Amino acid sequence: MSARIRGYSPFTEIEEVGDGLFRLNMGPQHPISGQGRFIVLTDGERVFDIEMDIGYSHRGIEKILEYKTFVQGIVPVERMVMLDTSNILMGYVGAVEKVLGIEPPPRANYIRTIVMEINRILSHLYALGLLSESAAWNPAVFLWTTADREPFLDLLEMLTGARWSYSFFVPGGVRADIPRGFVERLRKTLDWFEKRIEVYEEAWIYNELFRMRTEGMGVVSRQQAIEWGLAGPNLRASGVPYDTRKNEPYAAYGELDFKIVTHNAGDSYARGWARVEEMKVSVDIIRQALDNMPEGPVKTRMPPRPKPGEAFFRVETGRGEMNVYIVSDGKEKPYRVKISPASFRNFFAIEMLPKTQEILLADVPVLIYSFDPWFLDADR
Amino acid sequence: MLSEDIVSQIKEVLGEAVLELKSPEDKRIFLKVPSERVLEIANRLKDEFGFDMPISAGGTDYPKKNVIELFWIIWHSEMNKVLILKCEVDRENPEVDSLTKVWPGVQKFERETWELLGVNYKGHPRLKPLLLPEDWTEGYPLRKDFDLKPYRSKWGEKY
Amino acid sequence: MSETSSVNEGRPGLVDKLPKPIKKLFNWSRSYSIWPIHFVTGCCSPEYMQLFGPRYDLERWGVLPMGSTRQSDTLIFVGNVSRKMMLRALRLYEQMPEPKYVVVVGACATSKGPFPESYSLVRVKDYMDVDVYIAGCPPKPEAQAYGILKLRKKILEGE
Amino acid sequence: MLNEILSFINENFQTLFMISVFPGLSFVLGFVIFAVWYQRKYLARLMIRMGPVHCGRRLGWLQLIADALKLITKELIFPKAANKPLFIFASIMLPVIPAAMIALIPFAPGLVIYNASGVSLLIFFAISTLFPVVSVIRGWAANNKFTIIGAFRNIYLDIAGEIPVFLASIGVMIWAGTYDLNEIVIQQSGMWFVIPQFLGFIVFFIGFLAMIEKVPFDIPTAETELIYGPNTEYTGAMFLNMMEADYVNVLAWTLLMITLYFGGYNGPRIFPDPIINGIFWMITKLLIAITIIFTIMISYARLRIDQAVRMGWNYLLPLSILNILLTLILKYIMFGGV
Repeated sequence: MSARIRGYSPFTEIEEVGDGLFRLNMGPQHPISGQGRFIVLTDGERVFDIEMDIGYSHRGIEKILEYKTFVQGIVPVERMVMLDTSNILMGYVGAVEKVLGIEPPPRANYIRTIVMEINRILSHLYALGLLSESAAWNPAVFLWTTADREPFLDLLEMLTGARWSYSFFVPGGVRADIPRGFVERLRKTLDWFEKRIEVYEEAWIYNELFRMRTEGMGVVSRQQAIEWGLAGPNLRASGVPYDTRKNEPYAAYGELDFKIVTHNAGDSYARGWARVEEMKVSVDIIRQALDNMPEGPVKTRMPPRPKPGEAFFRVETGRGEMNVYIVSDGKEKPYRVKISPASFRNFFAIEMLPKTQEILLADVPVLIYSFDPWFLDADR
Repeated sequence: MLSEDIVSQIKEVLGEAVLELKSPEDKRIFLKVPSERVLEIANRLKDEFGFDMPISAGGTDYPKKNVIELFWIIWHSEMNKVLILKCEVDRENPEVDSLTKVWPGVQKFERETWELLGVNYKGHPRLKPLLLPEDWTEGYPLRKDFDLKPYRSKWGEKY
Repeated sequence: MSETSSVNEGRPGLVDKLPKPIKKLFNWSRSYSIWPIHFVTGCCSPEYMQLFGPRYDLERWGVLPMGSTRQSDTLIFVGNVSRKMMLRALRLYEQMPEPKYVVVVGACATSKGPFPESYSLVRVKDYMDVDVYIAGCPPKPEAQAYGILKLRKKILEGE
Repeated sequence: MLNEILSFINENFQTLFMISVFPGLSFVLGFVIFAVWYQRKYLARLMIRMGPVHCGRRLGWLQLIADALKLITKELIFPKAANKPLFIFASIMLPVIPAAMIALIPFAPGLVIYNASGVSLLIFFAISTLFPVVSVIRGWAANNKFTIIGAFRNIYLDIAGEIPVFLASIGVMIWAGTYDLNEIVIQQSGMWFVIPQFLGFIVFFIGFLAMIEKVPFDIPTAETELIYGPNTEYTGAMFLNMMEADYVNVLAWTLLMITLYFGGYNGPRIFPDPIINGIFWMITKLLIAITIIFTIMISYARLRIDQAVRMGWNYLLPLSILNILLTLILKYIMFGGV
């Protein structure tokens, strides 16, 4: 197997295309590429086409899940997005609960909501940091966001015992109740974090040069956003008021009161702005969930086998709506799991945008990171 | 508009093309159609009913029935309903019309299904390997006869 | 997989020929100036990011991520490595100037970790010699920092 | 033979000292080491980090020595497609050009390496135009797409930046009535030229940021899209040279800015010896200036190349011409003649 791999080297397939055009290979090793590769067709400054090459971290999670029982499946699924594990896991667990026909107790729903909103904050902080870093090699805001993730990681470690991948949600509830002192500490952290959001707005979102770089660049209209199937804050920044938390409430979102952040511009700036606003909404949701938290058990018993059938479950992750489609044949293992993550949908817009408007080479990193890509969940 | 209403409307308009139509819960509509008429029905679903936003596509392999069941999942942005459009194709020679012209957003999902399940989408603009290595020759991983056992790393192996 | 000879066979540097005090000086300078390449392969990357963040701040030991292979000396595999990625990693490794080191972070890159059945993942040890393995899924930043310091110690001792 | 050498050294001791120690080679190298260390520490503090700590007992002061030693002992790689002679030539020449510019800067009364008989400012600009040329050679010789794009961005930026900078300093020349840097410094003992030449200073400062290629004008080495710009293919000691050239360039232009607008070595007398006093004020002003540059580095986004070029041609160039006119009018009103 490996001998064949060694003989094959497609890495520098850079050939001249047309008159004065050439392809520039960004990735998989490039300061901005992450685990993906962008093949940019350019004449030196103007970009004519971006081709996304993903799959560099493909693990075959959909296939692996067919070999695991419903509970065992938790471990591979949550490794799709480390920053956002609980939101991703909620998609899988929610679908499994639907197949099994069980409902988590209300207290579990509230705990889930809190953990998911903390994860959303982590995810948006990452998006904001990388957007700032891509507009300039200026890691200040990036490192501030890295620093500000730490208090939340500590809280999650206190609640679940791990920093990122905690397998905290199980079909039928959550693994454990809230520990002593958690609520007070969370409230304190939220108070502090609200002040930090103001700092970000002043330092970065209202920064004149940042606006020069992002405003009017990479505009996705409302019509295009729907046709291309964008997800999450990117969709809402184009003026589509869709938020799975509101439209198809799961966990405790149906009982809480919050607004959907939308922006009509649809440019890169709007996408960055939407994420900052959503962090404010998340803080608000966590506060409400803490106030309204009911008492009671946090877990119900889970039947070992489901009825044959299928379930389709949508969930709003940090990067947008993820949906899980499970087909069950009545055994303890799923017959087929189809996971459509948000990044996979958002990538399509990155490919389409240079064909519809003028993008320069310097805009490419800003454009890519305004969509907040995460290659691992696109690759699965 | 209630879910039952649109379900009965779909049944009325599409007529005998509907092989199976159910709405087990609010906001979900499962619709199964013959594979030859997928493109035509998709166009009508978009133009006449307004299902406009693609959110997923894929397929399931049924070796016992010798079919692959394909699905496209479409969201209705005004009514907030999800349509799961299904069709069955022959497992030996799976071929179906690509719906990228109707809903551009399914492009990547169809490409992925082509790669992992071996379904040939006619009229797809870019059927190239996406997730698997470029030198992949070992078959279609999501088919049921693809076994993971040879790949499994052994326990107790020295690292 | 015996035919996979590692690409970094024998790395005698220019330093080996020098007298001992100068060799020591150079080893000291190398140990305080580990520049890993900006290359992430998998899902330990958020934890890797925290490692360079304000709380753990690996730059205290002079570890500075570099954009280009030409200026870096350490290849750090952060998380799962697929076959597709491994081709690129080998290429990057060849482009790197001597002396160079390899660090493997996380269970996936060490032994496929939580995905033992995966048809796509590979283990780094099948392809190249590794200087330091760091266990965990994902390893905590303390563990990763400890691993990097182990590498530092190894360089300092001239291995 | 030996005697002749010794007598030569004796006769020309001051010149040799200036070339090799201060303000020549040792000072420039020392400044590069200090500036990189200072940048890493200072930026780290702004990012709530520590920066280098453990290398060297305190403050990580040996960090740059360790980096330099490591880079020297690393393997040198010449890409197959590269033009090897030019590749090496560029890496050697690049730090030399800004270092030659420093030879014209007066550090104290009489302390200037090359006294260019009254046209030192013009010679400064003449030498500075070589920098983009060699910079293009380094990108072109490496024969990598990233380096070539970086090299061409370098040309765009330097042309857009250097002309406003030159025109802005013509304002200073008119105000002072001389081309000589030493003369300009002496005339500033009463009032720094930043006050009468404020518009010119603003133009000069923005163009200056473009010339030293720091944020918001670090467009040639834009790391998020071009990895390292023209430097991408350089390894080991050659990369060290590139880094050095970068900071020597900063040093040369910062010294020119201080000399033209901030009174050069003038300052309140602290040390009895005027030479030491001059050096003290020069270095103090230099430190303040690089701190400001580093603070700008961390607070702003990078401009796109089209935005930067537009800024140079559409705003800076008319402003600098306006500045020349204003200077002429002001000088006519105040002194009754040019």
